[in-house]
Parts: sequence; C-alpha cells; structure tokens
Amino acid sequence: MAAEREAKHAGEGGIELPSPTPWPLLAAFGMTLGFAGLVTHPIVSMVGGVCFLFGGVGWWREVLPVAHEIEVPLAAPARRARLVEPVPETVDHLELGEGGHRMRLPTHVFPLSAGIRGGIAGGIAMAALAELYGLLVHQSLWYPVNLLSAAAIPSLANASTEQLAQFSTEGLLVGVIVHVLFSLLVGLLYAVMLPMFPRHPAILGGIVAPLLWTGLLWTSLGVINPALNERIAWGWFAASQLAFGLAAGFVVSKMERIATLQSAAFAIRAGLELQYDEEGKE
Amino acid sequence: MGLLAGAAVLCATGVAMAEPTTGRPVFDQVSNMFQPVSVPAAKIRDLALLVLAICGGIFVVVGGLIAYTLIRFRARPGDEHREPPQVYGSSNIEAAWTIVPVIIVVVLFLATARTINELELKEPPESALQVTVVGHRWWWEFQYPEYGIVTANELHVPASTPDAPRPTFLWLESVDVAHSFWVPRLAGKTDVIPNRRNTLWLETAQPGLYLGQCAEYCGTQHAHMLLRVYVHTPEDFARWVEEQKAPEAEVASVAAGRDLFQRTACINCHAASGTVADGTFGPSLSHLMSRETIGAGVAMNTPDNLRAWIRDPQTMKPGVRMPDMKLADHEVDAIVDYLVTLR
Amino acid sequence: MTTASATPPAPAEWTLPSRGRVGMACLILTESAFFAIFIAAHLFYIGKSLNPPYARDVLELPVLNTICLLSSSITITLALRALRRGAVGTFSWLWLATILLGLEFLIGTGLEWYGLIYRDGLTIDTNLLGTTFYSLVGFHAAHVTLGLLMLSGTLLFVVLGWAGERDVERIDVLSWYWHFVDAIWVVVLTVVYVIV
Amino acid sequence: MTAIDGSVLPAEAAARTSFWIRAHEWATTVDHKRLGLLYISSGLVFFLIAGLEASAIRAQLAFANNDLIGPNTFNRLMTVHGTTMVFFVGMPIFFGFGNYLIPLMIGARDLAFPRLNAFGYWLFLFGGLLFYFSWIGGDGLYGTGTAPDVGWFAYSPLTSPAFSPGNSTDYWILGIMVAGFGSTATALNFVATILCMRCPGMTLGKMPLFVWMMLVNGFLVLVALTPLTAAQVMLLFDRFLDSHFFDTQAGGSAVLWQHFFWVFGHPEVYILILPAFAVASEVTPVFSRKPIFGYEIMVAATTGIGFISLGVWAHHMFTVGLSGPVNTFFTASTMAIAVPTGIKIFNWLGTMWGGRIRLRMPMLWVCAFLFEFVIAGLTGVMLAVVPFDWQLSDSYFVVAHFHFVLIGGLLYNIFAGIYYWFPKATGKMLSERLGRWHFWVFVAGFNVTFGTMHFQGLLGMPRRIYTYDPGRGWDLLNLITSLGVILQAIGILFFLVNVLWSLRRGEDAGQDPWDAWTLEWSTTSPPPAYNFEKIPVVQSRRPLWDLKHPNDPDWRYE
Repeated sequence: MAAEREAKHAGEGGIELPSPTPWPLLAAFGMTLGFAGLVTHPIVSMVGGVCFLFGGVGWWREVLPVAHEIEVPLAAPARRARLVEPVPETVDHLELGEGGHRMRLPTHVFPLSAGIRGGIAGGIAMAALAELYGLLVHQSLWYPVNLLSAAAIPSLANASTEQLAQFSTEGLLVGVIVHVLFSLLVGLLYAVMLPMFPRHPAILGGIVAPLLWTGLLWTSLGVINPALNERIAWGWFAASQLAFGLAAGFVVSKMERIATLQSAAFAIRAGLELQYDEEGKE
Repeated sequence: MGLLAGAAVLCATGVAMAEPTTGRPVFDQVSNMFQPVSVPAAKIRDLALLVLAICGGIFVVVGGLIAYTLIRFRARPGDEHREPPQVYGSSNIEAAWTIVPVIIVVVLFLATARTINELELKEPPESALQVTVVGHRWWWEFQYPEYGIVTANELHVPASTPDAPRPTFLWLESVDVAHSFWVPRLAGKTDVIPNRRNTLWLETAQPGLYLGQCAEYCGTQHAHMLLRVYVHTPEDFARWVEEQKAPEAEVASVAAGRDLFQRTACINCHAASGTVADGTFGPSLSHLMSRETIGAGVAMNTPDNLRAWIRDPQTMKPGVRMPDMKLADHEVDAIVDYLVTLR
Repeated sequence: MTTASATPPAPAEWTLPSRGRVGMACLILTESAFFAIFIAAHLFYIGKSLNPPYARDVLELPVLNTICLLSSSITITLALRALRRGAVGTFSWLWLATILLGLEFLIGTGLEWYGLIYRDGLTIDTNLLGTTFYSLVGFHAAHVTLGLLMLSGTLLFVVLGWAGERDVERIDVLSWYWHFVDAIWVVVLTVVYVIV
Repeated sequence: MTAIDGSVLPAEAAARTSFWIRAHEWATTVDHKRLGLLYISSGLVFFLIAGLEASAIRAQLAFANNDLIGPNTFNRLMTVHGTTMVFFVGMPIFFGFGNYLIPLMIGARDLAFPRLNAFGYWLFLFGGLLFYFSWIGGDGLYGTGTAPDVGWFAYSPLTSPAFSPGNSTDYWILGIMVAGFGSTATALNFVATILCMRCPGMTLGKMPLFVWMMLVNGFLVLVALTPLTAAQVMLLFDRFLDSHFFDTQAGGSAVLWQHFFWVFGHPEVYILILPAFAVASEVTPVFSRKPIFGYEIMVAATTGIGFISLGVWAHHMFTVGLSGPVNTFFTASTMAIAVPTGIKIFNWLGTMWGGRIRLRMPMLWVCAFLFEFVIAGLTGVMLAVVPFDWQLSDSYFVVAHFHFVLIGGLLYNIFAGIYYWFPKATGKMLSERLGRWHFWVFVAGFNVTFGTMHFQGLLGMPRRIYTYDPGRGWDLLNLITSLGVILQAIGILFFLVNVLWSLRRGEDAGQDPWDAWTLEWSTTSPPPAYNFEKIPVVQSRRPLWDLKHPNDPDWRYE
C-alpha cells in the first residue's frame, strides 16, 4: 500500500496523507456523554447520542466511498532529511570465522539431542543406583520413588518408613515425572555448558557438578523435602548423583567432538564476548 | 539501598519490639511473620526462608553481573570512533540461562506444592476447637457452637500441648462484603467472603496475645477492624469458657440503665444475655467487660471510652455503622453504668 | 574474506496482508474475549438459581432461529461469490435473503423473550438464570442487530449504485463479521439451550 | 495547508498562528505523531495528578493515628490514584510511544486507521475526564459528589448498590469503560499497522524489538481488555437493572468478579510492562553499541510472556480459599512466567557485555531499571509461592512489589524513552545536567519509599488502611516511606524543569544524536508530516547500520 502510494507520487512534489477531521473527536465526545448520562441525567445521554450520530455520519462520509486525503507539500530542500552517510567509526573485528563478526557463538555446539540422550543415560544410571539402594536396604522398589515424590505430596512427606516402602500410584506418577524432568533438564544443561569448560568435561560434569549439587541440597533439603532429609543416606545419594553426572557427561561428550577455543577466556567460550584481532593469539 | 536501610530498621524494630512485653500489652506488638508461634505460620516461615535464600542468591549474582558489566564495559575516552565487535548472541549461554531458572523453578514448585497441600486442611481433626468467624463491617463475630458462646473482636483459643494436641479450626463467613482474617504470627491470611465458607487452622503451644487485622479492603473503616487472638493454657481457656457461659449477674443498682437499654434502639442491633436484646447487626454485649477493647480495637474498654463511644461513635470511628443515638448525658451514664456490670 | 557486492540485495516481491482484514480479525478476537466472559458467567451459574423459573422448565431449543441464522452464512457467501462474478442483481437478492434470515432470527428471539417474560415470569432480576440468559443472548442479539444495520446499509449503497463490484473486498470483510455472529450463536446455543 | 505540521513551519510563522487555529489543528489531527504527543502529554498530566494523590496518602500515613485526611477521603484517594496510574498514565503514555514510533520504525507514513486512532485518543481523554468528574458529580447532578472509594480492583460485593449507594462506583465503571474502548481501538490499530504497513524488506524477523513487543502488547490488549469491559457491563447491570451477577444474597458469587477482574488484571500488568521492555530493548543496544543479544529468543520470550500471562490470573486470589490443585496450577504458571522474564534480563545483560556502554541519560535509566526490576521479579517469585503469599498478599509487601514493577519497571523506562526520543520529537536535546539531578534524586527517593515498604508488609501491615496504631513496629518505617516521597517529588520537579527549559533553550539535536540504527533516526527531528520523503527499503534489523557501514553491513550476516 505504502509502496503504491510512493510510486504514484514520485516526483509530484507532494505526498498524500489522510486529511484532518473533527468527526472522531465529536463521535468520542458523544459516546462519552452517552455513558455520562447514566450517572447524571438522561438529557446528557440524548445530547451524547446526537453528537455520536453526527460524528459517525461525518466520519462515514469522510471515508466512503474513498477516504479523503490532502496533499502535503515536501519540506523546503534545506529542511529535508539528509541521507544517512557512512561514519568513520572503525568496528572491532573478531578472530573467529571468515566473515569477521556477528556470528552466533560458539561455533560448534552439541545438538540438543545430545543433552536429551545424556539426560536419559544419566537418569537411568541414577535410578538404577537408587533402586539398588531401595532393594538392598529397605527391600522395596517403591521406597526411593516415594521419597522423591514426598517433595510434593504431603501424605508421603508425613508417612512412616513402612508406608514409604508400599506402592503408591500418586507417588509413582509424581516420582517418575519429577525424575524424568530433572534428568532431561540437567542433561540439556550439560550439553550447553560442557563446551564452556572444555578441558576436563568428565571431571566437571561427572564429579564436580554432582558434588556441588549434593552440597547445595544438603543445605536446604529440610525445606524442599523433609521426608527425604530425615531418612537420607548421603553416601548412596552422592553416589547416585555421581552416576548421573558420569553417565550424562560421558554420553554428551561422546556425541560430537568439542570444537571451541581451548585457551580462550571463560566469557569468550560462553559466547558472551569475542576475542579481538589485535591480540593475535593462536 | 532502600532495601538495606529497611533491613536495618527491620532488625532494630524486630529486636526492640518483637516479644510481647510483660503485663498485658495493648497495641505494642510487632506481628512479624518471621517469628511464628503456630504450626502453619512456622511452616510458611520455613518455606519463606528457602525462597528468600534462593532469591537473595539470584539477586547477588545478577545484580553483581549488572554492576560488573557497567564498570568493565563503560565507554572510555578514545572509544568514540570505535565500535565493539558486533555479537548477535550465543545459543549456548541463552540455553543455559533458560534451563537453570527452569530447574530452580521446578525445585521451588515442588516444595510449594507440598506446603500448599499440607496447610490447606479442609476437614477439622477430631480434637479441634471449632469457631465460626463472621466478618461484619467493621468488626468480627466469633461463635463457639460447642459452648454456645458468641463474642466479638477478641478470639480466645486454647494452646495445644504435645500430650493433648488441640488445634483451632476456623470457619470463615461474611455477612456483607469480603474481609480477610490475618494474624501473621499464627497463620497466613484467608479471605472471609459472603456466600462462601472458608477455613483456616492454627495450632500453637505458646500462650499470649497475638495481633492481626482485616487484610481485605472492606470500606470506610477497613483500618479499624483489628483482631486480637488470646491463646490460653488449656486450664485458663476452660475458665474463660465457664465465665462466658455463666449468666450475667443482675445488679440492682443499675436497673435503670438496663431498663433504658432495653427501651432504646440499642437492642435492634445488640444482644445482651439476660435481657430482651437479641440484635445481630452489632457485636453482642454479653460479658462486654471481659474484652479489652471496643470498636474492633479503636480504644481500650474503659468506662470513659465507653461513654465517649455511646455519646458519639462517629467521632471515635468515623463511618462506623452505629449511629449517634442522641442520648442525654444522664442516659449515657446510666447505660454505661449498666454495661460495666456485664462481666 | 570474500568480496561483498556493494549494493544490497533487492527485496523480494513485497506483499502484506490487507489492513481491513487484519482489523476485522482483531475486532473478532476482542469480541470473542467479550463473549467468553459472559459465557463463563452463564456456565458458572448453571443450576445455581435460588428460585424458579429454572432453565430446564422454560427454555426451548430455538430450532427455526438457528436454521435461519446459520443458513444466512451460506447466502452471504453465495452473494459475495455473485458479486465477484459481477452479477450485482444476484448479489442483491442473496444479500436481501441474508438480511431477511437475520431479521427472522431477531423476531424469533423477540417472541421467545415475550413468552419468557409474560408466560414464565423470567426477567433479568428474577434469578441468576434471568441475569445470565438475558445478558448473553441479549448481547448476541445486539450484535445481530448491528450486523443487520451494516448489511442493510451495504444493500442500500449497492442498489443505489454507490458501491459495487469494486468494493468487493470491503464487503467481504463485512461478511466476516456476520460469520462471526453466526459462530458465536453456535456457542451460545450450546451453553444456553443444550447444557441445561 | 502548510500548517499540517506546525514543526515544518518557520518559527516566526508558527508564532503568528493564532491559538485557536492551532487548537483546531490539534483537535482535528489524524497524524500519528501529534496524537502520540497528545497521548504522552495527557498521560503526564494525569501522572502529576495521581502523584499528588499519592503524596496526600503518604502524608496521612507518615505518623500513627494521624488525622490529616479522614477515612472517606483516604479511600477515594487510593482508589483514584490506583485507577489513574494504571488506566490514565501507564497505558496512554505507552500508547503515545507506540503511536509516535511504530510508523517511523517500520517505515510507514501513518497508522493503518488514522481516524480510528484519533477516536481512540479522544475516548481515552474523555474517559479520564469523566472519571475525574466524579469528584464533583459523584452523586448525580445534585449534592457535592464523591469519587469512587472501592479500590482500583473494585471487589464485589463492595460495589453492589447495597454497599456502594450513589453513583461513585458508576463513575469508576464508566470512566474506565470509555477509556477502554479507546484502548481497544488503538491496540487494533497497532496490530493492523504492524502487520500491514511495513516498508519493503521489513519482514517480521527484521522488525525492531520495540515493534515486536508492541505487537504482542496489542494482542494482549485485544484479548484482555474486553473481559474487563464485559465484567463492568455485568456490574452496571447489577447496579442499574437489579441483575444478580455478583449479588451474594441471590446466590451470586463474589469470587466470580475477582476471576473476571484478574483475567484482565494480570495481563494488564504485562500490557504495561511489555512497552517498557520495548524501550529498554531499543536503548540498550544503541548505548552499548552492539546489536541486541539473542534477538530470536527475545521475540520468543515476548510471545511466551504474552501467552503465559493469560493463564496466571488466580495468583492474585491465593487467599480466597481456592482448592489445592487450583492454587498449585497457578503457582506453577506464575513461576513459569519468571523464566522468559529472566531471559530478557539476561539478554539485555548480554547486550551490554562486551560493548562500550555510553552512560547517557536514557541508558542510565535503563540500567537503574535492570536493578529495580531484578528486585521486582524476585519479590514476584516470593509472591508466587502460595503459602508465603498467604502472609504477603494484601500487605505492604505487595504494594512495594508492584511499585517496583510499575515505577522501577515502567516509569524508569518511560523516562528512558522520553530522554531517548525527545530529541526526535522536538529537535532539542534534554539537558544532561538537569537529567542527572532528576535521575539520582528520584531513584534515591523511590528506593527509600518503596524499598522500605517491603518491611512494613513483613511486619504485618495490610494495605489500604488509612491509619494505624503506634507501637506495632510500623511507625518509623512509615515515616521513612513518606519522607522518600519528598525526594521523588523533587526529582519530578527537576524533570519538569528540564522539559520546559530544553524545549526553549535545549541544544539542537540534529537528525541522529545518538548514532542509532532504527529508521526513525533517518528523518528530520521533528519528522515532517509524511515521515519519509521516500518510503525506505530495509535489508536488516539495523537499516542505519548498513548505511553507516557500507563495507560491513548487517544484511550480509543475518
């Protein structure tokens, strides 16, 4: 539409714009008075109605059959917009890639599927260890599941140890959802974070992160999941976290070779910052 | 900056005023939700501390990052004609700062979901004391169906001891507009809504007086709809119940006042045991003098204040539903003399 | 670094949606939100009236009305098809048929209300049913009325020759509104007369 | 004919034009720039009025048992203050920004429906005037009149004829309803403009983020505002026709109103904050000298916020005794909305990281906004935790929270936007010196006032009380809160002086004072009535970067 108008008027020295009109103002005023009559006096409504009618008809005639337009002359040449000109600024360039700048970083990332696979592998490893604990110590497959879902279900949170060893549909459902959700999320996180710490992904993803996570939970588990907090065997817990970390980290790092700057600063690997030309490293 | 200043003030006032002073305090009590004395309030406090810790951590990290960025990447003299490298984004870091918040949110959500369902008790336990709370503009009515007691503005409940647990279970109703029952040290608030029956429970081992007030805007005197909850030891509570159930002593010397009371429009709105008065629009006056305040907490319940109140309630509590009864001074005195015998 | 061409690539063919259609779509969206609230109120209060008359005793499925209103959607589509062909005469007749079908609907609603008010004693202040029924059906009827006014105006313009084939886009946009009024009726019919 | 835009007239000629001619021009204008300025300036006038109302409220609350203003006046003031700030300040000012900037940014000559645009503006203005007329006309044509006193969310059944006789509540309904019709018209106009009027080359993926956010905002207004109108119509029926929508005596539900109101009310918060995000998304890149970090995820987060915001309303109602599953659902959705909001903050941070940040006035406001908004977001998460909310809801903590959102988030960005685009609209720069005074004094005052309020809330002070007893731990805090207001008022004074002074004596801005990259900076300041002599053609998200760096243009990389 704009382009047509442009084509139509090129070189004519004026540009057509919608012409000013009082009718919208009158219509709006009438409409307001129409409502104001409800709280003042019916006569106000009537006046409003008449105004609205006039405004509406005026507006109608303004746009039908063809909307009125006026031709606005172009401003004097001296007052017209100047063309945007190249600026002398230099733009710092990047070392990466052939084109210089503006790429999305880092250049090689794990596909999302790596994170999902890693999460699944880690989740299986973790669940296997937790179930092993349940069978060995409490002779129950359901015990670890119920303890996990006690984070969200008060009836399980207040249950006795014997009750926790029993099967609970609610517990199984919530437990599986929570476990799958966390496994996938953490797996994805590994896939995006590991390239930022490329030197020893196995140690970081497999050992450091699970231990940090365990430590963090140790401080707040009493509120997040009091039932688990009372009964937790920290050794087994940390072991299952490690199992997750090692399995997920292993699967993720095997998906594809990590291709990122091995000697660059963290911010560069995180994709927050780029290395400048002048440093000329590597 | 404001937060820091406020935190300092909070600590100062918290230390200075948090504990109820000895003697029977009037208004001097800070209803600090971080000093709970009741089971639900304590559970909320625990959860709140977790949330505060997480949020505090996030604030420090993000705020620190913003500050660091501002200092580290400020334009410096000589930068005017140099543009930094143009970076569009990074799928990795963007994914990371999407996933990490999701994990935090899920953890918070699980703990929240459990606490919600723990606290939202719908059925009262066997041992519970049940009280019906009725919100009026602008006062509270408390009915104890178990004992046949009706009182106003000052709720009396027993403490719950480990060997005889006795939670208090409140049924919340309103006869006019929406109110909200809130005593921060005992429990979170629950709205009191007409044509709806809400519930709230509390269980405390610590006798004392706990202040609160209506927390849902309910019109002119929303500010003066105070709640006073007295927690008694089980023995004290039993004694209080007995006193409330006992008939009023008929004092002969105030027969004139009682007569006048029964002949004026007072009885259209107020009830008083032992008289024909059975109105329900205003607070019951039975055992009036066992209450510490009048007008839902606008003043202490002294004969002087009562006199001023009856003479012109609109001065003490502008907008209150009780009109100025245009009584002569001696009539007011007679009625006050009668009222102070309602013990 | 590869040498880049000095001139930017020319933009491909540039077409954008018509503003009339987008505007009408927005109007329909916002009106749907309006009706959604009235429908929600009606659903919420089903069976909650404290005093008679109750819905299952007084409301009857308005079969004829529904048939008329829904078939008016067909006639309006045919009318537009005729106008596109340039058959202004056919268009006018079909357009008139649409208006008459809409008018029948309004009359039917009026008769229904008359019966409800004078036979069953149901008014807007009788009970919750009256409150939600009259406001929901009433707002729908108001929209039908507004639609009829616009349809009649269009017919007048076409008959007088002030508008015609060249305005087919505008008239098409107007027909969207009419289809919307019909679609809302299906929902209203379901929640008011079917779910009792 | 030549006077279509006063700005293109020579200064002397404009001065000679009589007042009435100019008034007529402004009253009949359909030019998006003029209407934008009208929106912004009327919004600022309402802002000053509502600010004075707030000052009166804080004066009353400065001391315990104060009787400066009685309960009736207090309740009216707090109702009118809240209503004004939401409906007659926040929305119109950003509609003004949208009006002024959307066509310029997408390379169009006007909005899609210029006359409808004028209609929308006048409806908003008359709606506001009708609302304020309640102060003198509240009881009808007789009597002294009263303003509404039911709170800005007007919970039923306080609004029913039994508890709110007279017409005051009707003024609340009608004023907002009339303005609401205008807002709906304007939103429709924005959506149609953005979808149908873009200049060649500007695909959806190349629109400036400001335009994207206004697009989502337009949709939100369309789907969220009419539910309010519908609920208000019901209330009108209750009050005038004795129907029973919210009549608890006839089996009606008081909670239904709360649902309907918040179905509007929560998206409304995003309707207010999305344009603020939009301003921040324009200012941050230009003053960091980098393109916005993660354009795609910003767009995704914006639309995500738009959708999720329609499903979080009941978090305003955690205390009404909804069932456990309902509360659980709404806590989940409310926490979920924190994620896209967080993404935005991180992406602004990512934009600044590695840039060369020029701390001019607009950027200063955006940086302050980032800080305050992090606090606002985190207190929002606290309120989403239902049990915690049972304590915090309807307390001063909530008041603090939403003022951090609405001032720290909204107003700061309004200021950022004004400092950023004032040169474009007037051709004059705002004074940096006065601006800094304005900034520091106001920010200090804001934090003193509202930072402190969190603690009254934690100490059990409910909102909307006109007085309180001494000795409950609130006295000192309230005094501090009220003192902060003085600082804020001084800050606003600096701002007003700055605007008035700069209009006359300000430094000439030129076409492109900030060395920016979007299309509005390629035309004159102020732009001519037709915006662009030739409709521009764009190849990238930063058309002016391409022109300024012909050897290194964006279009080669996008």
